[in-house]
Amino acid sequence: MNPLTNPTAQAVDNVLIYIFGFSLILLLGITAVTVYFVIRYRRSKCPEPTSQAHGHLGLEILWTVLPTLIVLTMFWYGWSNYLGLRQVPDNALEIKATARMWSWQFQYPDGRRESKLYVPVGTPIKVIMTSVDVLHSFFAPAFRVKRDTVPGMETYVWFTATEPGSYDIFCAEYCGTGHADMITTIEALNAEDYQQWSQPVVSAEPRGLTVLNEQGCTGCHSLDGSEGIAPSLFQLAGAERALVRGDRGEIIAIDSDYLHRAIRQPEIELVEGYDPMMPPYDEQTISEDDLQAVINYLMGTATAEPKPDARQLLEDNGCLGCHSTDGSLIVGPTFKGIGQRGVTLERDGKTVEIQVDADYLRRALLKPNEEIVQGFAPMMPAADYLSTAEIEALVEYLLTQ
Amino acid sequence: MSIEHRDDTGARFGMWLFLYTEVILFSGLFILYAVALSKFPQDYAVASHKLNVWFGGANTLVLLTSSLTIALAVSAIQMGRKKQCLTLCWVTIGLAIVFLINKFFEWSAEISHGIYPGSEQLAAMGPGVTSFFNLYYFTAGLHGLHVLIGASLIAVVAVMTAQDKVTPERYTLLENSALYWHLFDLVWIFLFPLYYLIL
Amino acid sequence: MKQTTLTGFWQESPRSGVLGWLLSTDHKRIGIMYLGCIITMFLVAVCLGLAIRLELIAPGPTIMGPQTYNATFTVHGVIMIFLFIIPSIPAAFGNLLLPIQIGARDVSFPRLNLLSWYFYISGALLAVIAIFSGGGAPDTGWTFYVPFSTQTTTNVNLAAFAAFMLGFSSILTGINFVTTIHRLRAQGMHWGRLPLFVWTLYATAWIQVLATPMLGITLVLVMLERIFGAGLFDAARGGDPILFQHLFWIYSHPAVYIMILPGMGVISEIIPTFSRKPLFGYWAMALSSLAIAFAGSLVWAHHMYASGMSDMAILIFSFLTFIVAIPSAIKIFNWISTLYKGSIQLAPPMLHALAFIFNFAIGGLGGLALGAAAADVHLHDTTFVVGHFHYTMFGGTGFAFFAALHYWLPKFTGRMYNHKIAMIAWALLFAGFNVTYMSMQAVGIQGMPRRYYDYIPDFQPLNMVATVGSWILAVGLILMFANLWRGCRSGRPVGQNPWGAATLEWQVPSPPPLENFGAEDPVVTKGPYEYQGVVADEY
Amino acid sequence: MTDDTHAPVPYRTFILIWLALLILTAITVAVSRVDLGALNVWVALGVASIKSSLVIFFFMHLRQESRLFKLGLLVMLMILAVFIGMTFLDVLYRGAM
Repeated sequence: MNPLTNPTAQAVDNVLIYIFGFSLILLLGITAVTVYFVIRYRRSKCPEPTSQAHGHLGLEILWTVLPTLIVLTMFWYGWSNYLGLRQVPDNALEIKATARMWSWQFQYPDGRRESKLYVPVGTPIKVIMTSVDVLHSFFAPAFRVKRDTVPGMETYVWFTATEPGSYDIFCAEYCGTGHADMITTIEALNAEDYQQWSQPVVSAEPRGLTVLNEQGCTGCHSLDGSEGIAPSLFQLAGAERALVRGDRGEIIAIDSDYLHRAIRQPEIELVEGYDPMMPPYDEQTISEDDLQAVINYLMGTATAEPKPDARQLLEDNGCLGCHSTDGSLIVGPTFKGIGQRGVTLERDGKTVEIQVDADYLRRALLKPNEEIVQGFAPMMPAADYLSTAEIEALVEYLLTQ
Repeated sequence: MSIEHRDDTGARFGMWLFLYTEVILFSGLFILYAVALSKFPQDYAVASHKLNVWFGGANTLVLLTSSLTIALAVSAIQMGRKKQCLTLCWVTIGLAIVFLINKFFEWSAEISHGIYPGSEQLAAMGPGVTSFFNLYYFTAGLHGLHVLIGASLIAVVAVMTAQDKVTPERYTLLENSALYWHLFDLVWIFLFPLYYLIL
Repeated sequence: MKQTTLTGFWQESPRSGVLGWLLSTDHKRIGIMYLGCIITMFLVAVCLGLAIRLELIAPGPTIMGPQTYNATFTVHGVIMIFLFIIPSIPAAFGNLLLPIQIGARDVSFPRLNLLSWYFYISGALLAVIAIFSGGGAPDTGWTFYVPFSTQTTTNVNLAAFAAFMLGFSSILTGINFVTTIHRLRAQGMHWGRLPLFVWTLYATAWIQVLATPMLGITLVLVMLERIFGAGLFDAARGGDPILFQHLFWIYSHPAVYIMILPGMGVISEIIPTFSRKPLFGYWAMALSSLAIAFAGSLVWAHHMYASGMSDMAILIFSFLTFIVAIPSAIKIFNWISTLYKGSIQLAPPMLHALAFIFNFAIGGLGGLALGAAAADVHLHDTTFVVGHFHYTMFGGTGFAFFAALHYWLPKFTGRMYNHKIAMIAWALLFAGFNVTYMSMQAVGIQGMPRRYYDYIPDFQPLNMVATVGSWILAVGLILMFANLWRGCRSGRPVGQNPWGAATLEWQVPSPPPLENFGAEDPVVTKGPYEYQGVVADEY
Repeated sequence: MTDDTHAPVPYRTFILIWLALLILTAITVAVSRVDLGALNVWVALGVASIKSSLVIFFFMHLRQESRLFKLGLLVMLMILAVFIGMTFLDVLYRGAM
């Protein structure tokens, strides 16, 4: 174990020593008296009992009051030291932590993200935590701190590292298959090293790899082909994988589209033999640019020509003024779920029902008023001023909404 | 058993104990309700207005009346008026059916408006309203289920009364069924203002 | 043993053959059926427990994969809690003994009693089916915490439904016992003459009635959430995941008193008998049972100090947790005082009872560390908690169950087991138990979280010791059950009172006849622990 | 056993209780139309409690039962209050201290 000179560990240890000390004395006392009685009053020596006492009020009061006093001191000591664990020193450095199955992500005030918690020695650290899927728990035994991370809620712990070193962080709240592997470390650096670490690095590392590490992907997916709880990311380009989609299985060759879907909506298609446990990564978590970088890294392709950013196009061209992305109704139909739904159209005075596909979306962009979704007015301007690449980007984007 | 042991007070006491367990069962849902109400007071008022007070009020009347008729039925059998007792039992069951039919219309109206657990329209109304309707459906659903069980119980006892298995000397079975029935009147007494009448 | 050699209620029944058992409303037959099922379930769960320990002998995979491991500890927990320890003493020994001890011919609602056994057996079957069907054995842990339990693809619904059924069975038993104790006491059996075992069953029965429904509704909500996506605990839909933990522990903390109180009752019977001395502080013992039952209902959230709950709640719940320790301490002091100036015979039941006091003291004292807010922050969700829990539940209730088997089986079979072997088995159990769980507590203090399939190398030495301890424990269990089984089949016949005890069950033949007492109802004239003039039968 | 049955309650009593319940229901509905702020819920609960005690003591014959029954009800209500009240120790103070 690591040396424990830090304030939180000392607060907890004092209580532990106090309670365990009392407990040991009581246990030894109880055991010694019992053993003595059993030997002293054994039947071979005392064939009949020498007392028929039914009780003694004074004794009952004594051993009601005495334990009460003892446990109340324990309670008070435990509570007052607990308060110390909750009151964060004013100068604390605040770091956000996000827990997910089964990795940690720490975000620094300057936006930098890491999967390990780098901290300067001597500065109090406040870790503000939340979870994106199920309950986890941030447990750093060396600092004696632990707190659950709860979806939809923020919790915190604080600690100060007093000596440089590497300290374990465990997940202490059961969270599924990878629970025991949801381990990372607190890297306590002395002032000099921390200064150096916190400099913005000009990384030679490809952006995609950085993102994979930052997001904790490598906690489950190996990069070297070794098997883990999730498929390895080794040599993906063009590799064939057996997928299960709903009840159907099929074999596909991995391409960028597939990777895109597999990260944004991992629960839809599963690699055969694996459980649907990967959380979806939305745009707040990995921006479209970063995602592209990851895909490029995994596919081994360079970023020759940047693909048009469809989301940006939607904003720049005012599409979002009429079409919501969250399912609410503005003027036109919402984009939410547009790629998966069937629509009823009015075309040439007739009503037809179709499933939305790429073809339909192209038509709807370029000649919007020839087919109108039932219940809406024919008022959308045609987007025929966009380039083919841009149209294709939009179609591709919308299909995945 | 060779020796018939009869203990009517014991049987009633056992029934009361069972009723306690039912109250605690519902209290789980009421705890959820209370917590959510303290979290989203505004949303709860908004959501409550979407429920139809007339349906709820009518059902309150129906349940209170059915509670009266079953209580009268117990008095009737005690006084040896078997025929009256039977009539009152059947009226109670009739009222239970009215209650359920009423519930059916109320729910189908709401479901047709897209208000049901897991619906997208509900999800769009925000977490407070969603939680109100989720709780409403599960509490009222559980209550409805118990009404169904209670009515069946009374039907069985009524048949036994007709066959003279429940008599003025031996009517604990009817009394216990009545106790069960009153309990769901009690639950509704709380359910009605909490779900239909929040301002 | 041929069936014909067993007399009493084993033979007397309105129906013969298997139906005579399956349709019997005799409390003793129902008790025996419970006992058989419970011991079977116990052995199944012990095997799973041994598998868990074996997996943990070294870091990394040894005998199973992580998913299997998670399912194993879940099923171990569900079976041990819901199918073994909750019904162990109340349903099995309570049914066997409660009516006889208060001088009644049966419980208040014999048919309800049989029904509750059917609920138990259906729950057991569903639990077993849940392991082998659907999306695989449940992997949520026995606590079914949301949101994990609503998201996992394994067969949680069926397991939760099984637990729901078992809860119902427990409620019916509770209703039956409360009513029986109030209504069916024999003439002269006033409250001051109730054996302590009956007092603890009474306190337990109230918890069963008032707390179990909360588990029922909680599990129903988890099922609804999985089936309809109700979102009652989903933060995005206005729910609160921590609220689930409140509802769950509102039942499950009092439930540990359902598990331990009857064990304390058993110990309170055995210690006076083998000291030939009245139980010291009868009323303190009786009232402390009720106090534990009541105060035990006020402390559920001490399982949640790290959950993100408010600090105000931690303050109050921590305070109350320490208060609930006091009645347990009173009990221990009174048991020891009963030994003072007695005439102590170290028969097998007595050895188990003394082991109970030692183990339970460790478990209880460990509970103090967990009740203190600051200390719990470090110990929560580590193997220290698992060790603590097993000290109270296995070292406590488990040993009380073994004590009860050794104490009362001769009564209900009319035959005695081999004492020497029983003592060797006891020594193995006691040693193996302490080695296993003391190591687990120690490695927990070092910081090893619970439910870990894999661990860092620092934790290995103690884990290895714990695994070796579990093997000693297993040998002790095999020896003990084999000895008891042989004793029941072909042991020496015993008279009606082999231990020289003073409660009513020892004043009827072994095994007791149908309806327990002859034509005349018993009239009680003295307390349960007055041994003057009571002579033990030779065997 | 003589203590096992109780005298039948006359129809008149039950009908009066029923009328009282109807009036109380009308009062709840009426009060709910007046904005009393947070008090609304408490008034509704108060009236519901009165209604339920009428049902419990008269319709359910608790008035005629022995002390044991009343004590049992009291214990249950106390436990219920504990369950609900102590849960609020957490809910109300989250993020406060």
